[in-house]
Amino acid sequence: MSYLPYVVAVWLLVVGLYGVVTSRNLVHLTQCLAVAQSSSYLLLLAIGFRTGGIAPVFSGVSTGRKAVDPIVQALTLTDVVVSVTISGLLLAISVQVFKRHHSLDPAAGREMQG
Amino acid sequence: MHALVPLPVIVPLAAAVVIAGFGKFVHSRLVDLGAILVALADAVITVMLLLASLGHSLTYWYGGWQPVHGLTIGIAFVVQPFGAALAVLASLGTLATLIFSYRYFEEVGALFHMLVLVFLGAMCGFAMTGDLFNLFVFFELMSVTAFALTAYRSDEAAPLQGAVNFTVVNTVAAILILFGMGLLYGRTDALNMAAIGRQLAHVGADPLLVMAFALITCGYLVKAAVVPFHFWLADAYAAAPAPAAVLFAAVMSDLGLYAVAEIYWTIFDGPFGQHANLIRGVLLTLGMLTAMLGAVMSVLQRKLKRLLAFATISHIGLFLLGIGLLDNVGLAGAIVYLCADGLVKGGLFLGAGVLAYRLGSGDEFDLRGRGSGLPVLGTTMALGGLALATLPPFGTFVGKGLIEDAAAEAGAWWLPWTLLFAEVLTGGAVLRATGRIFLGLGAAADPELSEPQDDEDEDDEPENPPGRSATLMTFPVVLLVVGGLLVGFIPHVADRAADAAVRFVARPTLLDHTAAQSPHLSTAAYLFGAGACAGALAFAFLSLTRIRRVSAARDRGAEWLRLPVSVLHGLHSGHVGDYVTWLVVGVTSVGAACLLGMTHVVP
Amino acid sequence: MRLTVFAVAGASLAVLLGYAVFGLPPFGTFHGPYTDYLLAHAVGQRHGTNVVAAVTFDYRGFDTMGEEFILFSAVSGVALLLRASRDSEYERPVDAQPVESLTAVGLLASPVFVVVGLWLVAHGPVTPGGGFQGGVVLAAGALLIYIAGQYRGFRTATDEAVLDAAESVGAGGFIVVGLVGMGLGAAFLHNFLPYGRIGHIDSSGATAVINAAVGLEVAAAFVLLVTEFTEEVTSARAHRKLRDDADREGA
Amino acid sequence: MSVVVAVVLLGCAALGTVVVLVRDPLRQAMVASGYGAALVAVFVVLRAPDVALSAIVVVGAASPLLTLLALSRISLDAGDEDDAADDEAVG
Repeated sequence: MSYLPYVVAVWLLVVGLYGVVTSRNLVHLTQCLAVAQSSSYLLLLAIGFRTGGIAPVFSGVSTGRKAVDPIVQALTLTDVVVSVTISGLLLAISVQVFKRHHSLDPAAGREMQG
Repeated sequence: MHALVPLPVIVPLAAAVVIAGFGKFVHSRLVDLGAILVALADAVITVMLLLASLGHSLTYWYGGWQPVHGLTIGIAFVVQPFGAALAVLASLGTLATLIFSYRYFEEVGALFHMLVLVFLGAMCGFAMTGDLFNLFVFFELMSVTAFALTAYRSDEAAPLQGAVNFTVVNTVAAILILFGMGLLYGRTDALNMAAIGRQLAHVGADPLLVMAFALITCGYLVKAAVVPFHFWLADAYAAAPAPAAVLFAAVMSDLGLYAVAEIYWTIFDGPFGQHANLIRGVLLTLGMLTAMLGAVMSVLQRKLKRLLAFATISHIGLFLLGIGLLDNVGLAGAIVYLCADGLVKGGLFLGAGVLAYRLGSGDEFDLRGRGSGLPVLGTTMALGGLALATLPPFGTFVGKGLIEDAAAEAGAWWLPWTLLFAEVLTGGAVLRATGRIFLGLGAAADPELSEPQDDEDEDDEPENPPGRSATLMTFPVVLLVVGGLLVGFIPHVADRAADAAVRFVARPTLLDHTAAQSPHLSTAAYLFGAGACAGALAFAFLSLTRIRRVSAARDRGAEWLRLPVSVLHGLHSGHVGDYVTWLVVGVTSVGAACLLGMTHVVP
Repeated sequence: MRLTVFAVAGASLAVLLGYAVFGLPPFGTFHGPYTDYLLAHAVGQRHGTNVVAAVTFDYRGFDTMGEEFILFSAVSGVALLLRASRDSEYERPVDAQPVESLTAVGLLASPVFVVVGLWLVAHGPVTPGGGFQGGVVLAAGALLIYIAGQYRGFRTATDEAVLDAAESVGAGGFIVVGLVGMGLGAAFLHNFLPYGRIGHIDSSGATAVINAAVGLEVAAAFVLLVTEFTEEVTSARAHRKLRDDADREGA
Repeated sequence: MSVVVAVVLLGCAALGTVVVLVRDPLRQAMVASGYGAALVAVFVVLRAPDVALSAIVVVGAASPLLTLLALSRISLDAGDEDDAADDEAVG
């Protein structure tokens, strides 16, 4: 039970990858990729959690209080930004792909073959 | 000297910001020149750092956050010779790119320069950082910039497909890296690589460490494009505009490998030390597969850029063989080889760019005989082909010689032959293309090479506008290829690399700091080098000859290869779902192999 | 074929990772020297009460600089992809007719978002929030005017050149703060400003300046991102309308 | 570990799975903002208000907005394709 959050993170990673692999539409694929990426937020924050700890913000609270790990939160913040920028780029590419190919199916990109 | 450490990152980033914000208000020549000056400044600074780091590593704490009682709380750059050498390589590659693209991208203004400069900053940061998360940040910065550069000429289908595959596969890799880093952080509560290494130095391997190793290593091997993580590379490099492809091929892939070496030696050497044979087996297997598959695929291409992309993959495999020996001489050889080879490959990619620009095609058969008016370019590219085949006594030869030295030490008799095989084929493929394009040799069509694809695709660089001098574009090609050859003549390059390797390998613990024995290039190394060149020339001759007897035998041989070739082509399907599947297969295999190999780990 | 291979490999990966995560400390029991040090000393050293912000903008500020440039590059990439093709294909979009009730709501809501965004940016070092979150809210404030249908007004307010410049000033501000630290003979990103009283918005020195720079950069970046996509839609729509009109006249 | 945490985590896992399984990108975008909300809930129970705030603005608002804009641009193109391409378009 005390490993549930980690298992959920692994689950989300694998499910997200499943979506990426089977996707027939680039916009759909982009959102599956975001799910896979969100698994890392969960993993990091779950690692840094401490039972009974407060958020690492000490406004109006004595600094002696037990708090959760602030470092993983800073890392997750960066991760969230990275995720949204990648989504934005992929969506822009998808729009262009549709303009040229009139399809969003990754299987349509056959001219790369060989 | 310490104050210089952050500059290779800060200077290009600051310049990029200025160009992005205000570049459109000044004359475009000014932007061109400014960017070139910034790259030049970076080259000077990184060379100074390289020289300074030969004696001892330079450590720089951002924000002044020095460790407190041995506890690292900030982010450090740790400059040692190998990282600095890669930063020099990045700066030189960028410099050549910017000279080449002087007036190359009139229509889109300053965005190209801005992205290239950010890319330069990211590469330098990646090469010098000593922090695991910071490494990830620069990895992402490099990736995002590279995605944008690949999709640069967005009016065509092929680049976009290449950009999609590149973006998705590399993003999956980044997620895996972050996951692995999370596992390590959960175990050690540290992000500084040396600090993690110190904490793990005396513990044994367990499933968490093994999977963290598999995830992080495979993630960076995706960047390096090692089989089976390589599929995206040929699509992306072939699709990207030539000036961007140079940067990718010359530096970005190599940086992926460098990260693998750095992470292994800094973090995992301690806990995995007693299983070194197992790790060696895994890395050498991957390296050998990569070297052979890349070489075979490169021979099968008729598009120059695609040919070079697969040659890049093949040579990444060779460097991995050097690193995978887990021995300091092999490591030293891999780094020297990689620097020399990076410059040469960069030059060849730019050469392909010149051809596409002047003659409007990147296809070996379309171009047959049409390069006769460009003798300097032809000679340089032929030299480049020979350099890929490790012509003694030049740069690539020195590096390869060291790897062979280490292989002999380790009893890996098959390793020099693998190197030879890959060098003969990749060098031979370049020589074949050069002979056909510049001398008009060989047949005008060859059914065995990948089919001509439907009409216009990746090879059409901007149509040849008259008035751009070929001289200005050819200059960086010569600069890079000759630079790559000259790496072999840096005084005591082999000894210095070996010294640096000893330090690199011992970095986290500073234990068993043995003096490097002076490596030597044996007669066998010269024979192998000469043999590779002769083999490459023979291969080119065989492919181009029209002597009836020989060509008939060649064609009969090709008949036999048809089935395996079509299987290989089928694997490179261009479908991003397939690529991600292979990635997962690779990570799982590496993880499972390591776990099963360390049997006492499994309860 | 692909599915079968992935089913096997993905399931194995899940098993291997599931195996690996049991090597982590059980949920809720994490502890370590790095964490303990920061929780114990960050407030005292930096006078800001939000330790996450202290890590993001100070102890590990260099990471955040890299992150800002990731955003910066990605937005340039999107602009590159979408602008290059659009400019050649379409003329400037035709203004949409504003719907009055929407206009009113948008115009009323917009200042609220701007105020909240500024508050978040300013209080970043003290309470949850900061340059990134506040910047996105600020962007939303600007974009609400667009939703209100004031397209013309919005375009002048978000002229690409102005936005590019704002983004550059934001990202550049980060570097300038870092360089000032260096200029004073300390390390890059050295926190050179005096600290204020604990818990006040000016408390943690240069962190507040970096926060503001990030806020500006992020706001400009998100407005650019959304306008690039919106422009795509409106210009395609306008293009289509023109073509339909031409067809009708032809008939 | 409290029941609240477990419930929130399982909800998050379930919604994430649904996001992947919904094949129509438009409907997927709506489910994805629901998933964003679930993530925010997780961040709140894990005591990460900073991350929760940025998840609200990014996963809850910015990402779906960009997705919707991209989709409407694509559907416009699909409309331009004379009917034939329609079924190929968004599906």
